[in-house]
Amino acid sequence: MSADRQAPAERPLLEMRDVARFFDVSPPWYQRLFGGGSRRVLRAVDGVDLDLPRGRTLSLVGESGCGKSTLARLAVGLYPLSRGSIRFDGMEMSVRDGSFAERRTRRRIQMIFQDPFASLNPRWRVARIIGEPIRVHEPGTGEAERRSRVRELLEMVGLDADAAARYPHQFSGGQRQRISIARALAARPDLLICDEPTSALDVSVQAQILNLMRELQEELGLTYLFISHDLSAVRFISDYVGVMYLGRLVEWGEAETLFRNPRHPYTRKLLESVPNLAEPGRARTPIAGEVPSPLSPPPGCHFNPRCPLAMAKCRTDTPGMVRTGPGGVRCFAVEEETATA
Amino acid sequence: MTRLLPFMLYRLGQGVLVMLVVAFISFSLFTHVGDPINNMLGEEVDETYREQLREDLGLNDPVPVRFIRFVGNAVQGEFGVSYRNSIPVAQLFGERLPATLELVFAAAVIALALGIPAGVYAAIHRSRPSAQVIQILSLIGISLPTFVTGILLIYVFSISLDLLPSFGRGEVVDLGWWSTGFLTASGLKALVLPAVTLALFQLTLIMRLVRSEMLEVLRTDYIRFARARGLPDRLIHFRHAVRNTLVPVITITGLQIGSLVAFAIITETVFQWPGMGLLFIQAVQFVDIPVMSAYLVLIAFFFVVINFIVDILYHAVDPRLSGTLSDGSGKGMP
Amino acid sequence: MTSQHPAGQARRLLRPVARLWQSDLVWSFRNTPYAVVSLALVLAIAVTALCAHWVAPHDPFDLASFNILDSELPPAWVEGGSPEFILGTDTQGRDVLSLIIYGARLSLLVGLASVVFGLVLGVGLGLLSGYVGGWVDALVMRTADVKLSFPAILVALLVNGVARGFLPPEMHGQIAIPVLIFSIGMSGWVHYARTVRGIVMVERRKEYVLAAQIVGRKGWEVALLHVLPNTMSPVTVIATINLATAILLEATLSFLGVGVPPTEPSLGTLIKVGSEYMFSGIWWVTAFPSLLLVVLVLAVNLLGDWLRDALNPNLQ
Amino acid sequence: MQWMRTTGLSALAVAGCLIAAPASSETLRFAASGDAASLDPYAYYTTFTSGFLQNVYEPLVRYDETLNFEPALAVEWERTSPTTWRFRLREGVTFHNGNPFTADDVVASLNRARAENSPYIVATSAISDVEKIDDHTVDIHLDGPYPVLLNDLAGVLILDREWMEANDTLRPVNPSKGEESYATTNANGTGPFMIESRRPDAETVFVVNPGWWDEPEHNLDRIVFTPIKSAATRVAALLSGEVDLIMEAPLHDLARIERTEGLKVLSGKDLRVMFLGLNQGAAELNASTVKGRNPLSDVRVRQAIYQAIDIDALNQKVLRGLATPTGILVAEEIQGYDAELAPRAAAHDADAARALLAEAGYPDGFDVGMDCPNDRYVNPDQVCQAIAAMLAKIGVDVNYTSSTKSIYYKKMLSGGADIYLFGWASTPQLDAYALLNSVMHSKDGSKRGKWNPGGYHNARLDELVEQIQVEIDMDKRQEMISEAFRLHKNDYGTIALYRQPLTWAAKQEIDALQLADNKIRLWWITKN
Amino acid sequence: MLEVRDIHVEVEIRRRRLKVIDGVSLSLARGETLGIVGESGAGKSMLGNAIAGMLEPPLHIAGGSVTLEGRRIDDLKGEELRAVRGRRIGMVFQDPLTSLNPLFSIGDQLVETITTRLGIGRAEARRRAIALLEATGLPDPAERLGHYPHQFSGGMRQRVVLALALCLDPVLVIADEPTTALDVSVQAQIIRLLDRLCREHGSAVILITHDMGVIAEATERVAVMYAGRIVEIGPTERVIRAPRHPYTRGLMASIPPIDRRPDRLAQIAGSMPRIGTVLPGCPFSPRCPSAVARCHEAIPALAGGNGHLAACWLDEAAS
Repeated sequence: MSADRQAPAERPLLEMRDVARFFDVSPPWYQRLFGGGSRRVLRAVDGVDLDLPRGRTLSLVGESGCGKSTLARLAVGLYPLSRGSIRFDGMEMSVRDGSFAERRTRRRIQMIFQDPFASLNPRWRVARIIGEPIRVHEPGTGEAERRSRVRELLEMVGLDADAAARYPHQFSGGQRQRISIARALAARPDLLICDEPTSALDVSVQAQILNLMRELQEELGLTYLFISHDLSAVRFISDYVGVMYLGRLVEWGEAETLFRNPRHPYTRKLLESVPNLAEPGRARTPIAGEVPSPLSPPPGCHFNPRCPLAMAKCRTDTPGMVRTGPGGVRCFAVEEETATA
Repeated sequence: MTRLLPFMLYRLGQGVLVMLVVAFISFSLFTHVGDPINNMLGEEVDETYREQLREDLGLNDPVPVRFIRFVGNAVQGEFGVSYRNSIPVAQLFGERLPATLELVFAAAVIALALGIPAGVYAAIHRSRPSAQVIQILSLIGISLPTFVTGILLIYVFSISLDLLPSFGRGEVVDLGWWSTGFLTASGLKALVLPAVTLALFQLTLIMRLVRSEMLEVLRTDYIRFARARGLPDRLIHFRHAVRNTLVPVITITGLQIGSLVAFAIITETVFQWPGMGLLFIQAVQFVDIPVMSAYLVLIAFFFVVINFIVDILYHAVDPRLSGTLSDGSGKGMP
Repeated sequence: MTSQHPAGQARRLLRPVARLWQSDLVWSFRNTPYAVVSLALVLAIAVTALCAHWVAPHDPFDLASFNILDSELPPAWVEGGSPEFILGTDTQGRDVLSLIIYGARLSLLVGLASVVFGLVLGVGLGLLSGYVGGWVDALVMRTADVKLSFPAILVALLVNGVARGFLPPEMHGQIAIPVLIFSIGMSGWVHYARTVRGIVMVERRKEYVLAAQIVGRKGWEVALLHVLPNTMSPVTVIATINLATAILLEATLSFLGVGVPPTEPSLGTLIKVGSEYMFSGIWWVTAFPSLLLVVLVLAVNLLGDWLRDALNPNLQ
Repeated sequence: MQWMRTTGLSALAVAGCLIAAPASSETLRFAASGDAASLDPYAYYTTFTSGFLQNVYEPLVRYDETLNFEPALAVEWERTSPTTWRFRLREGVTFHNGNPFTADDVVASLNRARAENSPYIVATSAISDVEKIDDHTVDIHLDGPYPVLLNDLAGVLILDREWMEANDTLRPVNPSKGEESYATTNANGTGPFMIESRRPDAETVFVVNPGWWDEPEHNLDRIVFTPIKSAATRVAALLSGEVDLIMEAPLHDLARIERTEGLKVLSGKDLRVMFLGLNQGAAELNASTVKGRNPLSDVRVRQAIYQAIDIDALNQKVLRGLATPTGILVAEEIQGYDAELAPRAAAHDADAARALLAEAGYPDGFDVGMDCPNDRYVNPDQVCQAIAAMLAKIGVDVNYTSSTKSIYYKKMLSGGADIYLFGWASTPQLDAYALLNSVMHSKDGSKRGKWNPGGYHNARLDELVEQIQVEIDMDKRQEMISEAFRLHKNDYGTIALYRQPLTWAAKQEIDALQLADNKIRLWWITKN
Repeated sequence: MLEVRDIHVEVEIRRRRLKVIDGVSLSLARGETLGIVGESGAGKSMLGNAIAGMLEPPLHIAGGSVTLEGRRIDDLKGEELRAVRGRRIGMVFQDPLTSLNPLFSIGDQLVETITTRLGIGRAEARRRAIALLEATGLPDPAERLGHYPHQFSGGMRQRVVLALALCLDPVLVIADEPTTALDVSVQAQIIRLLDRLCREHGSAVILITHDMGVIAEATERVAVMYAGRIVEIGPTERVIRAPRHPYTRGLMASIPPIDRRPDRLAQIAGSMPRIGTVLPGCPFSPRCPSAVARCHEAIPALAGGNGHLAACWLDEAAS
């Protein structure tokens, strides 16, 4: 499903090509000048290719430091790209010209955050929070109309209309996450970037939010980019899954395939490390070692020091993405396997 | 050291910049303060001579010329000659600096030696009435302007009780160019009242700062964890908590020492303490421009030096700031 | 909106008041006796001072009204005192009670105005510095450093000197108070700027700020609408404590001769002038203004203390 | 001219120095508000510095206990021509370093005082040349007739030529050029005391000069001087017994000091006469809403102001009855004083004052600015505020500004003040001429009227002043001075107020002679 | 070994006494691992702190008792309480970074604990510390003793914390969300380590977590808490496979399965009542899908056999 062969109608809503984002984390200049330190670059996201079909959910999973949140923020335009391009509905998003068209397009991408306590301005009433996107994007809207929109949105996410008059601190975590969703929906988006929207919630509340998200997707035809480290939640919400490790996408594909038949050794290990409730008392097999610092990732394939299948090549060369069906995997071992097969 | 040294060099460069700016500000400001001529000469001197002197003093030159002359000289330690005393400013400062530094040092010692324990006490026993009394008493101490406190202390300790001298430095001993009052009984006695007066304000500030920082620290997980390990309170409070409290306290205290130098202006006036502050206020009244400019540059220099020391202390106290870089993956994404 | 029952309407209007009354802050206030007493004292002093014109038995600015022959009368209850001058008279024959009422007014005015000035400047710069970052931040913070190398007294002396130098001598009388406000305000802004900057650095990474950016707010809108209101609690605390410091600083400056003119005395000027009489037995000239100043500064400080504790979520 | 006063005989003086000083081992500790600016007698022209230094250095002619001239380093003098004076110098006098005092020292000293940078050029401007006749005789040549040479010379202290040469300080220094002078921090005079140690602004220790030519009347052997700027602290130092004597004791503390056992107040009349200057020459006042005319230009208004002031109340309350109200701007001790002019020009009478104002066209009064220094003179702020209150009672609304002296002078001298408090001591010459010339003569840009920023002008008075300058017949001169004063008084050119009080306080055991010029003469102090 | 009887924890806010823990009883045998699971606000951390005597004012024990090895420890004060902490009960907190004093090297913190509590010399204490760190799997323990907390990764820090908690050989370790702050891959390592170390030291463990997966993997018994009460307690496998309380059932059902993708997750309506909400009946009744009238009127007690107890009127055992 390469982009150029796609007919316009079936074109993915979001296309990422070789997306990279580097952060300069060098010591201060005087440190480099007098102490002989050198520039250091944190390659938070390094060459990610992804397509996100309209109306579907793509999840990104990985451990801390893998770059999934950075990728989410790149998609929503909070950071400029260091390399590559992101196209949204055919429009190049790396161009920031402040034009009307650009702003209109940006409106169509909204975001839900992880921390339900930090994502709502504590000094604002809910009505004002949810009304803000309307105020910004539809400045012509009258007071009464806005109020009724807010009420509609609140109902849509399962809250009472009288919630509008209250402040965020009067709500529980789950309710706040609903308010967050309502605010995102107020901009009438096509794409929702969800950055760990349930990881701060209790399971019972997580279930409510996940259900709500799926309902809304069906109802409004939303497209989700879902970021999480929780594989169970990902399994439930996703159509497609991408696995990231130290800034690189190591494997991606249809969720069903990936969960049933993980190809990359890291994906396999990750799946194994999830405790299985069906077999209580069974110890998981942990991955050896810890995630290395993203500041100094191992050369070659970043996973090689922890990989049971690592070969000499893995320590020097970086494997490319091998396409397998609607997806791909970056692993020399898998490459060889496919080649011999 | 690999990280400390460049940082120090950087701070040094910053310090030089700060001092240049201060030198410029102070100098250009003082060109507007007033006319020193009337103070140098009595009323009876006639105008031609005044004009002559004004010309001689270079007061008629354009400001930039005077500033460049000023900086050029200052770099060589030359601040000119005081209009008021006809003594080179450097020499004047040499005589006055020890007095002020000893006063400020004594005040800082008092403030720290009493402020830190009082703050720690007030934090540990937050709900005890005694701690609250300390809190309120400390506030009363700073609710009166310094000069009133000073005069009150003189009234009580010099006049009524006749215990301590009301003015001056007492006998001083010359150690090379440094004259110290620390080595004689009368010098030490003379130090008490001014040092206490000067320390009072800072004492309260430090006490309150230590208290609130300590309260924060006492709530941290590592203190809870230390408790959970059954470490004695003494160890938890005075080893773990106090040390963590000191990190922010160092900065503020450093800055406070700067204001000690400034508040010494008042204390020195009240107690006729022959230091920089008294010199400065007399210079202001006399429009003794060389002394005023040099004073401000010196204050800036103090500030730079204190900041420098604070930075070093910081590194000494907090291992996170020096030594090897973290090799863990604890660092989150920006 | 359908027609509403008047009582219901009243209840609706009162609801925010009731909510405020029930809020944690007010509850904490109601249950902290020293805070209540402090606020009562501050309000009493402020109201009395504000109504000085009606409350004070004499007008100390009406030169024609006082007589030099009435000077140095002790308080009414002391032998030689006159019931006309309850707290006695000063060396000019002015009524000490009226003086301290008017003095408190001026002190509060100078204190408040300089706090507001320092606050606006400091919060503005802190917001700018924290939100924009980069060289703007560096510039503001280095300026703050330079400012810190000149402690409050020096700044005030400098500003005062410069203002007097630049402005024609005729204006000196009128500029004294604005200059005082400016110089005390100047000495306080760094505290606000640093605090606000610190908070802004934290807040601007918070998700609600990101959300506002994604929603499409411009940078300055985000800073003003979202970030600024969330810096206000600590700023309020600093302002309270700063008010006490400002009142004291004003007194100190009048000791150095750059305070308010003695014809329109503030508490500080009164104490300064009075302190010269400390040994001479005319104690009431300095004792009463000092007492009022102590009460005022103490009350404001205690109020600040309470506020800081009440607004600190960790202490609850 | 005959030999003038030849009281202090040199023989006696020489004998005096041979007799051992009265047996004593007393230390005197005294304090004043400021320190001597320098030990160099020619560096600053201020009262305190010259008073301080005359305990170390001596002039040719000095004042006796009644402020009359008496021989010091000169034993006798005569005018040998209208423009030449001859001075016979005292023999057997040595400087503190042992050098003998000779005519060379006088020549070098007077030349130093007349040098380009010297503030003392004012006191020596009449001198055209100083000539050594022999080792103990000098001639002083003048530019023209000059009546007050002795008055000038009484202020010029004599230094040792060899010492000056050895220390490269033959001329006074210019501080702005970074010049330092040995003489600033070192002293070598012929006076009764020698400087043992000195830390400027902190402490100066004097010890007795055992070789002083005059007979000591003190019993001190050591004097410790400490400047204490804060008046309260100065009083505290006396009350706590840390000092024996303080100068400039604050008036309001005198009662307390007198009540204190073992202490006493020494009060007297200062030479300085305080007065109010009035901005009468300008077209408009600076700080008034009256525009288009200047109320103070009207003599009736000035008189009204004069009569509005209740000088006795002012004296009693603000100055504790220690001041001496006067109607003339010079003290009795000053050459040119006229007792006839001393009474007040008009009595305090608020009604009359109001009537005068109405007559002048200000029935409801007017507003006006007033400026006073707050760190010079005795209780200036209180005096001015009290006056402002008195003026308010006749409808003159005063905008009062008090400022530190440097700012005050700047504003006042530039004509920015409408009414200003000012004082004139007529020191060091103790002659009325300087006052007439600087304060009363109209401002002519250079030499005259320098301290007349109010713009008082009277053509006749100007003329008189110019004649007084050169008149050497003392009787005629006095007549002219009296006339000038009378004119000024009738014009209400300034509002004369009072002679400032002079207040010292000391321990009971201190006996000190206090002269009206407010200079401390340590050689007349005994401690029992 | 550990016996908690009807313990109540209250907090006084605005002079109102709010119940945080409302009559919890449980017991623990030597070497046993008990999980306490519940959602935030259920009171599970408070329970852990109450047992260890680590409640901070204004929280306090308002009733009931805690007995450890036959001695009551809930009413201990000062020195006696201190003697229990660390020595009898070790604790592990959630965030390994904030649990360690940043200004002291880990060696300092370990040696200090060992010397002050066990009264042995520094050299010996150092040897012990090294041995302990080695046992936690920290590489180069001797060298790393001089390192500061910020020089360690999250997983390594939690190993240090475990060493500190176990350095005094406590009979009971209370681990409060020890893995929540860690990556998934490290979580498993730490759980295994905790398990192994406690077995080696013979310590019983109370593992407090919100993560059913961790409970399933690491505990023998589990107590499910809801609104300050234990609603179900029993052998882990039984509780997970056959939950008896509707809350436990709802909780289990709301966890998305890893091996399939249902169309919808079972969800419990509403949210946990806020602290201080006083209900006459079962605290879960407002959210309970199968609540009957009785549920709203009276609070059910824990009941049931085979060590599997539930507090529900609808449970056969209870009724």
